[in-house]
Amino acid sequence: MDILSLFVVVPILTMVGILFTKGLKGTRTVAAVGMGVQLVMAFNLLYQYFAERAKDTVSEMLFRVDYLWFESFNIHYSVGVDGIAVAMILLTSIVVFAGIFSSWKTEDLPREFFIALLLLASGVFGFFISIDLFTMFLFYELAVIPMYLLIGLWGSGNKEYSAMKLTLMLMGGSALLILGLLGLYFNSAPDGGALTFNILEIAKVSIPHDVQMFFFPFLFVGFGVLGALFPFHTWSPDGHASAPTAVSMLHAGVLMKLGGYGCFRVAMYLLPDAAQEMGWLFLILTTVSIVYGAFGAIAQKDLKYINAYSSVSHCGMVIFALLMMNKTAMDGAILQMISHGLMTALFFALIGMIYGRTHTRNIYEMGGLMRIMPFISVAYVIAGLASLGLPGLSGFVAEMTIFVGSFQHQDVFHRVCTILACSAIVVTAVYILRVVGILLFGPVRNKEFETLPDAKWYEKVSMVTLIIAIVAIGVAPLWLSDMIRESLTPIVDKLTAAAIN
Amino acid sequence: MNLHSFLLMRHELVLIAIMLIVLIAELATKDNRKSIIAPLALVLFGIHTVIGFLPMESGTLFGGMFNATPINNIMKNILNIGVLIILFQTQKTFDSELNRGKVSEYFIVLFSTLIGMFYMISAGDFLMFYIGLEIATIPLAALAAFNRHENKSAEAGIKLLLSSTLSSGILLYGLSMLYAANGSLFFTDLMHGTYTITSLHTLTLIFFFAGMAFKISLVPFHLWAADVYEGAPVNVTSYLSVISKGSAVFIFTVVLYTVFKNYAETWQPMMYIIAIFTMLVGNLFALRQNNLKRFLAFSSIAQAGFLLLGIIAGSAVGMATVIYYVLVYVFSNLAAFGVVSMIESHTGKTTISDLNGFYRTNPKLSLALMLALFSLAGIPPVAGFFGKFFLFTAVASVNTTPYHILLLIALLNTIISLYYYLMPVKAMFINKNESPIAYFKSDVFAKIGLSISLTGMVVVGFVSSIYEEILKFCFGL
Amino acid sequence: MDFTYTLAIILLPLVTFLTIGLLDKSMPNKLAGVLGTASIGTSFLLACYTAYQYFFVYGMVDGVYQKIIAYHITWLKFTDTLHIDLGVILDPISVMMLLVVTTVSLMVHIYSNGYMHGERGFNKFFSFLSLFSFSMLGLVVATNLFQMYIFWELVGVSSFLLIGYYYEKPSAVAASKKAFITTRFADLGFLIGILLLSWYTGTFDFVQLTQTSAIGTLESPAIATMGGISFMGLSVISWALILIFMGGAGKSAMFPLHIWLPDAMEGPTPVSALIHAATMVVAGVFLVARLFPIYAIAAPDALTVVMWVGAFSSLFAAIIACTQYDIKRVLAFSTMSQIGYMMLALGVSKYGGENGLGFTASMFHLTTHAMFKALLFLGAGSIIHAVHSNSMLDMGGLRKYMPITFITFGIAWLAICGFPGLSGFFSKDEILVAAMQNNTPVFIIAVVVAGLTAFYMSRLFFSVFFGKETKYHHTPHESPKTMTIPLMVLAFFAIFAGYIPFSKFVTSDGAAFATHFHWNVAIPVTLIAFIGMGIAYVLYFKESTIPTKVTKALKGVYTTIYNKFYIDEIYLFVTKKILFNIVARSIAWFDRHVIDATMNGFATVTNYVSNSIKGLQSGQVQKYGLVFLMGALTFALIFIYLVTK
Amino acid sequence: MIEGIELQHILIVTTLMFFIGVYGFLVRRNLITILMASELILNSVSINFVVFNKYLYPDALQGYMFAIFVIAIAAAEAAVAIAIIINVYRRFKSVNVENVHEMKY
Repeated sequence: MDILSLFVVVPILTMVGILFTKGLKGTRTVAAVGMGVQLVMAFNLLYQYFAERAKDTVSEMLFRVDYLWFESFNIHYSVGVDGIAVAMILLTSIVVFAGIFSSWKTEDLPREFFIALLLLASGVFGFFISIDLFTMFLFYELAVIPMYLLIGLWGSGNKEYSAMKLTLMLMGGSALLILGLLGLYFNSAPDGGALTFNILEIAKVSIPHDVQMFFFPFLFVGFGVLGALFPFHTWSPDGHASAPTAVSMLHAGVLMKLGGYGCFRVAMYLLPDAAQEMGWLFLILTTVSIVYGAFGAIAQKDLKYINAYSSVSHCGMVIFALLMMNKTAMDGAILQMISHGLMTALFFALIGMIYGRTHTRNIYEMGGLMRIMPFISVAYVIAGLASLGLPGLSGFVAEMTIFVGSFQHQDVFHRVCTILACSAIVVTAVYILRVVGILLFGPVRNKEFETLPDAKWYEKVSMVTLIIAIVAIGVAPLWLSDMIRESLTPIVDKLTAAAIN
Repeated sequence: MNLHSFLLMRHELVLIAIMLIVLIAELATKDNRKSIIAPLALVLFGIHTVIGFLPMESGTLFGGMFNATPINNIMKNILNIGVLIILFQTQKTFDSELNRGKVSEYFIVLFSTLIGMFYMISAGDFLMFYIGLEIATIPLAALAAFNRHENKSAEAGIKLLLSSTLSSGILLYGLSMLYAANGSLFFTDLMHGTYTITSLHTLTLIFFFAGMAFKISLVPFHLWAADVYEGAPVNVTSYLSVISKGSAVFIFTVVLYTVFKNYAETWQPMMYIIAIFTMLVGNLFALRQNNLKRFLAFSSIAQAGFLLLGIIAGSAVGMATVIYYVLVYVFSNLAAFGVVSMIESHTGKTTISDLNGFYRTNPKLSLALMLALFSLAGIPPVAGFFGKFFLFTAVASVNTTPYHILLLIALLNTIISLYYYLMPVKAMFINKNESPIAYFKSDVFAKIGLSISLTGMVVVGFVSSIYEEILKFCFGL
Repeated sequence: MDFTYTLAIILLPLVTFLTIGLLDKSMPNKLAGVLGTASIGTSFLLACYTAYQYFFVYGMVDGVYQKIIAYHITWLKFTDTLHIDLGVILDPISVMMLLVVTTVSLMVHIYSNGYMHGERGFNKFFSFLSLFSFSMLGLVVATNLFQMYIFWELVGVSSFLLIGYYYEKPSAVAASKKAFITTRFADLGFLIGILLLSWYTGTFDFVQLTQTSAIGTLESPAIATMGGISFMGLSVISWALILIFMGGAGKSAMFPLHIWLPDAMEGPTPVSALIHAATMVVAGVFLVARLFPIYAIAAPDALTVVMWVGAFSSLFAAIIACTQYDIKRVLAFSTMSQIGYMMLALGVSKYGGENGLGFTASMFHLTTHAMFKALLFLGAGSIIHAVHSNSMLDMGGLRKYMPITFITFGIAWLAICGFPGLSGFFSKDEILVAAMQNNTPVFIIAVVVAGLTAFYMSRLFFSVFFGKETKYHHTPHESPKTMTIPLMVLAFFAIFAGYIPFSKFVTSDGAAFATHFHWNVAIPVTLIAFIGMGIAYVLYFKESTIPTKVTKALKGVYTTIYNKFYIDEIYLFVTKKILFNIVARSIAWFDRHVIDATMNGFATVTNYVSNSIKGLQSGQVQKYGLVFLMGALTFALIFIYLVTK
Repeated sequence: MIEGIELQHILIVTTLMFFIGVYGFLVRRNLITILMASELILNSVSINFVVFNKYLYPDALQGYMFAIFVIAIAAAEAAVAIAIIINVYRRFKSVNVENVHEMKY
């Protein structure tokens, strides 16, 4: 079993293990152990990757494994990772690990819950290691569908509606994807030869211009829906609001990243001309969603809604930076994915903990939590500061890379958009501090809250894991940023080549 | 033509033998021993199914009226598997007082329809085709009306019979025109005969199309389906929606790809329109249903629409994907019907809202039903995903804008279908219910049947060689 | 010479922050206090050593103080040329700032041991103090724009944390929020400025940016090109620098971004002394000084902006200060006014040699001001400590209760008023000279401000220590040693800091020059100062009714001034009413009721259609037959028609 | 080959028969009558086959064969139909097709 496939196999084995457990205790232990192993594996992968690169292996993807699957369609099970994928895998395993611990007290149908959660996880891992578009898509759907039950069954509030809406909108996205993918497939050999789903193969050929123009929107929007691209983001507020803690964490933290990842790995990498020509359109959309999401967050009262909108803003920034199509900006985009993944996961974990204690998410009903539950509150402040881009935390690194990178763009229009996007940092500060001010500081509004307990050990595990990651990236970003940068080379080269002609 | 060449007809012959054995058993057994007949039939048919997989050489009989090709053999085997599963699911229904008297009728009629389908599939000319078609259809009406004591059943029977009469009338009218135009009804003559396509041929094509569309229940020829499916006994419904439909799809594809090859520019646009309507109407009607059987009926109409996507491609790949999808569909739909029939036979509950909270009491069945529905909706990891994806691939393989648009419409339809396929899932898992269906222990036969279809649902997807095998024989048609 | 050890100056506070911060509760307060003080003390000593080494041993190379990069690492790569380095640069101003910051910080640490005694968040307070010291030190030694921006943000957040130290007090929370967001808004300008500058020059590095040739022109060619391109009447370089200055103006509370400073007084007094009087608020001045060569040579327009903003702010603040009653707010406005002074000094200055007098003066005033303003705040702190109130109305005749505070405060008072012989006198004098030489209107403003300063400071001093005999429900007592010792130390500096020959060390181009005393400026200004003090003496030394009369006399004007010209209200209107209520609310509404509604609309339409076509399935077998037939015939018609066509 | 009667004449007749059958199928209410109408359709078709065989391809037999089978099958169909109709009558106490619509929508 090769090092990459293990990332799919281990979650599945964990699920099987869970089948043999009884009750919450056993289940969560098994899940925690499995994901712990996953986390270790992720770090090992990182180490291996650096070792390989140290041997200056030049190939775009490492640890390649390739089995022929459907011969007649030339579908392979083909895996491999570059720096970006490694980074995403690392992110995923951290978030999942934290997620397991923050759903430590799932009383209702624990086995089913953890199995669904792990199914989602394995889908995400599979997506990141895939090179073959077919398997990539398979894992994509595999990751999306458990959301329905996870939200519908263990969610809160208007959960049935949200779950259905989320599932249908995301599936709508994947419907567009199928068209795009098949379009790619059938044009993957314009000058004869075997059609292929293999990304690296398709990247070699130059797809006819009009074909690119036709299929690019489908692919880009298809992934964009999951990446909360304005105006296809409306599943996100309701979805997050109704989802149980761990699911919000995974969804905002990891699943939404599939969108951004696909946008550049598939849409832009394989259809560079179209990307160059249509970029401006989506650039406007993303610029809107950055500012729009931030302002939207100001007016909310529900913690989860606030976060959902801030996610819209931050993920908008991801796609925004991708569309700048230069190394620095795209580097920033991926850093932003990771950083947003971590901090938003932390946010949702904390919101879950607070909700679990106060049974409300309306910030105006709470206040002065800092004195009652200092640990959680401090963590919340850290998350907030990360989100508004405080140096020393991951957010700053990502945003600055994005801004500097985007501003390097030769075109004035792009630079103007960048300045507009920059203005979001102020608005972000406003809504973050607003929440912190109302929620954590000030006098205790509700006297019943006086006696609420602070974080339990398992909650601390989940918080600390994420905080460590956030700080680590914030303090020493160079290794990560370099790893991503060098992996971006082929993509950026292709895009720049497209820009020239 | 020697005796040995009768082996080419082994499916049909074995089936006839089985029918006779069942008949004799009926005569030989006393009234209190009738309960052995059902298992007997099951065992015999099991043997028959196994025999079907034995290697065979291809050839033609009766001066080309009957031809046996590997691809036909595959089709028949697929149908056999389906029928076998249905037989497993059927066993339980003969414990009831009402049915005890008519065990052998049931099997004989059932098998005779199957024989009809076999002849239809391996027909070499339109006469054989027509005979097969009618043998397959008329007894079905009897089966639909099998529950003599039920209004709905009788209504289903009469509706099926009358509609089928009309459709076969029109089909025949078309055939007569074809005969007038070409003077021969042999497929080979029609294929290789050199003649200019006149509007007479087009008329023939359209009438033939209408006749088949009736069997496959394509819009606007589908209206009988929902009522009949709802009224007929649940196992007959599954038989109708899977086996009968499947066989029709097979022969339809074969005929279009061989006889009407040169008419492609006529039937492709026709199919284009019909496919869109079928998917839309099927989905839109399925949205509103609460009765499980009716719900599945409309879903199967929509599924037929998706099948057309494969046929329309007009290539070997298209045909392969169609056959493959039928196989997937057999397993998925029969799994769904299996669960439904279990629920009905144990509790008499037939609506989706009855399923509320079903998971809490019968988790295994709920999971099975969920997987089946996911497979129908085309969601991984079950086979439906592969089936649908390959159908879409077949359409996209034409690689021109109108077909991309068709694909897009189909894809949007999958979203609608996903919505209603999630409805029962929602009912079983999410909806709260004070008095859910109590836990019941389902009989061993039904369990076997269900497990066969579930394994099929998983295996067919992941084991690529199955598809490759089908594809191999689709070339040269 | 290896200056790597200077790294320790910055890192020590960081370590302290982490240790105290992480151990938090589990650490005894005393230990925390001692640890914090000790670490900053070490930093102070190291800073002194560094200063000695730099100024007297290694810094000067053939008559010019060099820019020494003591240490640097690449922290984050953007492009091949653009990368964030973290490092330590040593040049006159940074070394000077090191001294100032460590000194004041040390004093404040010592002082806080007494002042914060018995507070619940004692440890938290000290960890935050260390965090701030770390950030501030990192800021002053920044080797490039982006490092500066990083620490810029960090001081911002530590100031946020410290203002909001009493987090259960709504006003404190509001103030901290206000401070952070206002400065954040300013930083947006800073950031965009950086982006612009770096886009043209392709570097963040100060050394490269400010490298000047012998003939006093900038060597970076890119900047010249920026000068070429003009946008809306100003050259791009001017825009960039104005935007950068916006950041500075935000931190240094220049008009119109000053609104946060008065409210920031909600924080504990030592914090006000350290952050909002001596160190952080002068970061803006430091920023301009840091980029001074570019301002002076490439973007005179930007420098003019600096000058006028500075001049106006100083006057504006001075006027308001005359009317305030909250002792700390008076000091806050005076701080703002004094920083305005420094800004205008920079504004009137030129680059190089004698012409750089303004630059030197500004730096000089920065230092002296740090000393006496810190002293003033700490004094005020010990008064508040004794009286448990911020309002001057509750004070009076305190001199006999707390002599040490009285004396030290007095010294500071004289120093800021520019009493001859004290530090303030010299630095102010230089500024005024520079102003006079270059720009008369600004000079006049500066003189007026000098008078006003004398007046409101005296008003404060008299009404607190003399004035009416107030009845205290428990008699005030002198503060403990931990608080009085820093007062005395700072008093010492407040007196003697003025005697440092600044122009020998800190000049615009690093080359020393001689300043000679300008009696013609000093004497009139001193007289004006005395007049101001005199008026204050008349009004406030003894309890008198004149002030009330005066206020009555010019009612409208007075209230306007008292309410700080309603700037806050305007801001409140824009943010609350327009941005929050109109923009944000409407966007939220739009998202729910337009975009989301559209998405739901698809579902609704689908359902509607599915309901409206259900009649097709009528249950009548004959209708089915009809549809069947019609279908077949329609197709027949269509396609036969098509074929024949 | 019958003197004086062209293929067209017979075709007109069969076509009429066909559409009369269809008409009857669509408008008559009695199930038995509907069944008869459908028989009319089938018969028109079988006549078609015979006629085409006779007039166009006199030396072949396929048409005749087809006609015979059509008749046979029609008979079988009728048998089953009658059986079901009887059952319908038992259940609905009428053979009016309009009453047989329990299942709709």
